[in-house]
Amino acid sequence: MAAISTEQAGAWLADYAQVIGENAAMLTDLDRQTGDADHGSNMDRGMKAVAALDVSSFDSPGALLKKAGMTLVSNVGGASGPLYGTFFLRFAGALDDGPDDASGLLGALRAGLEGIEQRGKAERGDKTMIDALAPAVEAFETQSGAGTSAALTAAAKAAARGRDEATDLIARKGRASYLGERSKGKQDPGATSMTLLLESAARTLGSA
Amino acid sequence: MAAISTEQAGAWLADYAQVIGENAAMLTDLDRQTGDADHGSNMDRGMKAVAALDVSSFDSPGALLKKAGMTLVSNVGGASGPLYGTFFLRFAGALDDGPDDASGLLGALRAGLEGIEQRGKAERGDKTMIDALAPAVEAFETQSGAGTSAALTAAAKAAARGRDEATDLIARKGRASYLGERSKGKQDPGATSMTLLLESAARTLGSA
Amino acid sequence: MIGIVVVSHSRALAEAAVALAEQMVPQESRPQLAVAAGAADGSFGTDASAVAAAIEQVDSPDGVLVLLDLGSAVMSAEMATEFLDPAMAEHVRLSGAPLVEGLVVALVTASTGATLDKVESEARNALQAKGKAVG
Amino acid sequence: MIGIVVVSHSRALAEAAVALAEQMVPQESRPQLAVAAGAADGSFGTDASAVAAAIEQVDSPDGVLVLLDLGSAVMSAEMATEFLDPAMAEHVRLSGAPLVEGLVVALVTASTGATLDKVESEARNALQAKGKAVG
Ligand SMILES: Nc1ncnc2c1ncn2[C@@H]1O[C@H](COP(=O)(O)OP(=O)(O)O)[C@@H](O)[C@H]1O
Ligand SMILES: Nc1ncnc2c1ncn2[C@@H]1O[C@H](COP(=O)(O)OP(=O)(O)O)[C@@H](O)[C@H]1O
Ligand SMILES: [Mg+2]
Ligand SMILES: [Mg+2]
Ligand SMILES: [Mg+2]
Ligand SMILES: [Mg+2]
Repeated sequence: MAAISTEQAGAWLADYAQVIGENAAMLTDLDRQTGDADHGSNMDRGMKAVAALDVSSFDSPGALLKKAGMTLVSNVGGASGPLYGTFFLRFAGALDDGPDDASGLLGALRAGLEGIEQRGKAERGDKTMIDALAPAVEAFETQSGAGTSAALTAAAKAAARGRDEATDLIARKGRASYLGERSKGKQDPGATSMTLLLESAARTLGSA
Repeated sequence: MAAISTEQAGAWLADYAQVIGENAAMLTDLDRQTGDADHGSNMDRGMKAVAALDVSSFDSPGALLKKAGMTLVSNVGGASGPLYGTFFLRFAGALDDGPDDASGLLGALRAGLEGIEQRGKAERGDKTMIDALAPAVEAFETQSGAGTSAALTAAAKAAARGRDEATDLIARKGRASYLGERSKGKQDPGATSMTLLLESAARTLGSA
Repeated sequence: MIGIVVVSHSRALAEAAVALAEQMVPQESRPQLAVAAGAADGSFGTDASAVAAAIEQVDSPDGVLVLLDLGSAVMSAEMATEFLDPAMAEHVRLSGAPLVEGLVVALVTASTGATLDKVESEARNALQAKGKAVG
Repeated sequence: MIGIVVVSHSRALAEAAVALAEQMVPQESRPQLAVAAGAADGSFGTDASAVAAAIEQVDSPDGVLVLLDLGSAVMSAEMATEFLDPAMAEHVRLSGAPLVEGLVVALVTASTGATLDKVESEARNALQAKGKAVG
């Protein structure tokens, strides 16, 4: 038994797919400011393909989430494809191998974060999705004694804060880095979609 | 009055167009060994367009040859387009401005050579068309006291010798230079077409 | 804003490179951009007259940056500058930047109103991002 | 002979670059070459699975050189190498070379049977010819 059930993982992905659909235009608008105006459509294409997976055909949350990662890799297209793809693949591996409590979820989140850092050769402060995910993992760890639900709520809040704090940074990775100084003051699309992912997790994995 | 008449210039171009047509496959075969297998078709396309010019509509040999140069520039496509284009443009300018004897033709040939050297940032020994043209200009100069006809015959012979001597060189300019050492032993297509141009001149401009 | 010209032996290549680069900059802030690519009959090649026409089309007092594919395109481009009005030719810069990577960076940088010098040097260093990523 | 893979966000760009480079080498002496470019639905993007499949398609004991367009293609390519059999991944080299200029040089050099090291270093220096020509 992993920290979450296959059904919970499926609910998370379904919720995120819906939220991405609702926010695709906004994400693409953000990417128009600092990139190539496709983050919303990239993520929406990817998550629609993920939402089409048959949850009942997977026998562990890890198997489902691995398939979701591979689906993102092949359908997103942009940098966010390998990044979110790596996140879910690493998350899935750690989840199936980990304990069935909040610490199992923490290990999975941390593995996902490390995967993105490695894949993107990026770190906190580069104005990327890491600036939302890294503080979220920290907050989850701090709150994990209070249970998964409280920890996820804290993580989602920390992600939003991290996303907002990154707005003032100069982008050092990805297309936005072409803008140099001019990326300052612009909200990062990847940090925004990452915050949505953690908010979605707080809604769907809270009872884990 | 220039060193050659408009009619002679026209005859030269017509003869060269025919010779290129007859040798296009051979030139392309040479270019297959060291380049991209298009020198014959490049030159043939260009010279067919030149042959279509109405010689009677030009009121000086320079005007005709300038138009021929521009026609090559726009129709040849490969490196030989700007190179032969520059040759004819510079040749034409020097011809109309020069004296009406062998020295006028020498000045035109020399201007053409310098144009190619400048355009190609190349010199003798780089295994290019210059290795045919440069010795030809020298031979023309040495023989110019004996009259245009003798000078052109000597120039054509020197060009052929230069073309053959270049075969043992390593290409330092153009696509053939990608081959490095392996260009050794291969006959240069541009030096070959340049030799044909001087042989054609010896046939058609001899009475100048 | 400077103008940009793409010179390539292949029209398909030039157009695909432009399409990729244009993704990076919203239409309303893009610099003027023209392509001179391929021989008249659609085969591979460059045409100095076409390059000159492309430069005239995007000419700006801020200058024109010319990106090129292979070494031999440089000959056509240099010849093109000799066809131009000398006053115009003076602010035309031929770039040794990588075609695709340089074009993306040049378009982004030019769209900010950067000088010709700045756009040129950014384009010339366009491989750095990839080099760092490859590690 | 090594194999060559072209990774690009644009299928049109990858195919045009390959067509230009293939001009330089007669068909019978060309190395194996595969393209992984564009998203599945034809829009711009890269796909790590497609990159892995392209590498497998041209794999050779002499190695595989992977040319890439923009920095973010590197992520897909690195992920692709993680999908491969580790023995295969070991002789796959991601190149920081300029896409178009590097591909031309890589194809010519690979066709001579040069080692992966040699092809890679020639491709990385592919801008020199143009740089010299631009002066
Ligand atoms: N090297 C990287 N490391 C971490 N995150 C990155 C990196 N490059 C880009 N990103 C994230 O990806 C987001 C852009 O995703 P997207 O627009 O889908 O891809 P692309 O930039 O290829 O069009 C950025 O906002 C940023 O958060
Ligand atoms: N930089 C140069 N200077 C002088 N001649 C050159 C130069 N580059 C190429 N050439 C000549 O041009 C010939 C090749 O012409 P062609 O095949 O028509 O052009 P391309 O190489 O563009 O396909 C070579 O054989 C050589 O003689
Ligand atoms: Mg984007
Ligand atoms: Mg994109
Ligand atoms: Mg050729
Ligand atoms: Mg050619």
